[in-house]
Amino acid sequence: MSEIFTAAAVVLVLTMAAGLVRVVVGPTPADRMMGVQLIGTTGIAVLLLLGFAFEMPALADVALVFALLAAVSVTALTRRRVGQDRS
Amino acid sequence: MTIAWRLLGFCGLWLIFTGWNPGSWMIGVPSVLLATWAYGQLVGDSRAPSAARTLGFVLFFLRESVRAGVDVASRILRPRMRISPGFQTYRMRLADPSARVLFIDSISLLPGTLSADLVHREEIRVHALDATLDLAPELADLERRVGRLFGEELTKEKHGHV
Amino acid sequence: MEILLETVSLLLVGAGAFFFAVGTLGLVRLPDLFCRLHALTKADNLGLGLVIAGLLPWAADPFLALKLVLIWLLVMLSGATGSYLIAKRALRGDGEDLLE
Amino acid sequence: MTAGLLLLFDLVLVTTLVGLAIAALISPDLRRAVMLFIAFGLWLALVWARLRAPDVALAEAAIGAGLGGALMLAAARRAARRASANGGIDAEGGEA
Repeated sequence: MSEIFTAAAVVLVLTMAAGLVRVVVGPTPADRMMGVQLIGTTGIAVLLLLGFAFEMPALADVALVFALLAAVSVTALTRRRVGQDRS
Repeated sequence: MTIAWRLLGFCGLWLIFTGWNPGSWMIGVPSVLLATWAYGQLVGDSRAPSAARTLGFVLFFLRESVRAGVDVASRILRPRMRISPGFQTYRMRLADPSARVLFIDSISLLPGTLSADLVHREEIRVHALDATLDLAPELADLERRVGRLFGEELTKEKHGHV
Repeated sequence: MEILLETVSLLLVGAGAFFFAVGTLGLVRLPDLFCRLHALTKADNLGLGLVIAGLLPWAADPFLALKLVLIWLLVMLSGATGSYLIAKRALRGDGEDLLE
Repeated sequence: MTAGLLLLFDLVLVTTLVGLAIAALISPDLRRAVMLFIAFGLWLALVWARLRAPDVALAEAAIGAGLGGALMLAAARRAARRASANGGIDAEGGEA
């Protein structure tokens, strides 16, 4: 079974690498952030698959941190503009 | 009564995080108390849905998310993508704050729709991949289900298409 | 029995990987920000859900299985809320550093 | 079978990691560099997980990508604001 999980992880890492195109070309920071979110979500799946392939349940905790992190970085990015700068 | 349920819920959450490990409760008890207090500060009183209704909604939700994924995949995979994006406005009638949050979040996971903005506390601007369809009936159905989950009966007529 | 379980698991994980690939393709291919958000939220949530459903039977203890389900719920919550926030700021044009 | 798959996995992981690092370093736009840095942190966490070190991966994801990313985002925003206040010519992040 662990071969299947590893193979799926390889496929997912390839799609993550393809999604990096959106982080590099943009055009807006929001698009880049969406690319980062995609990496986060796919990374969770990769971590879980690796955790089952290597029989290391501790990797599920890393996946949990990834899930929380996506929320933090999106909230940090979507702050509303405050009055002081460029109207 | 609600406090007890929240305490129980956060204890369960801690159990999921750490597994069956008695030593972990040294940090667990303060964390659970803090989380219960913070939850009470952030969320006002809101009726808790019953177990049977929650199960029904979860089943509906799973079916809809599979439909949504297949829908979006079939649109993307065509060589010429079948999309005509645009915005529509929907007037929300739910009153319960938790129900409103659940409704707005579920719209984004429904086939072809994405909640984009909330204006004047009741008008939701919904972005659709295919804006030529009228979204109001489907949204009204979802709203009725969310309302029923929180014990709020919405009548079937005059769903608020603006 | 074992074979059946393995087949079901294989199918679920494979379908999950397919939806992740579609989500990535959509993110690269779709024309504007809002459409890309559609691909991001829906395809990825379904992909992760399918992968987790495929992994569930192999979880060593029930706590791990519950943790996997919790991860899925968290991702759905943060995905839906994050896409709402991004769409709202982009629509109103008042995000501090979203569009420029 | 598994060894070959893992080799492929490692190759993809390492190539992209180095590519991400270079892209983050040479990026002229500060906020783009920060985004690439966050992606780099996530990717590095994956590498640690692959090397069977979940505790290091945990620290990298939480501190390197999460906290560090959010703080650097705020710093880049402040730098861009100061550059536009100074006329937007001197600082490299100032696309005004």
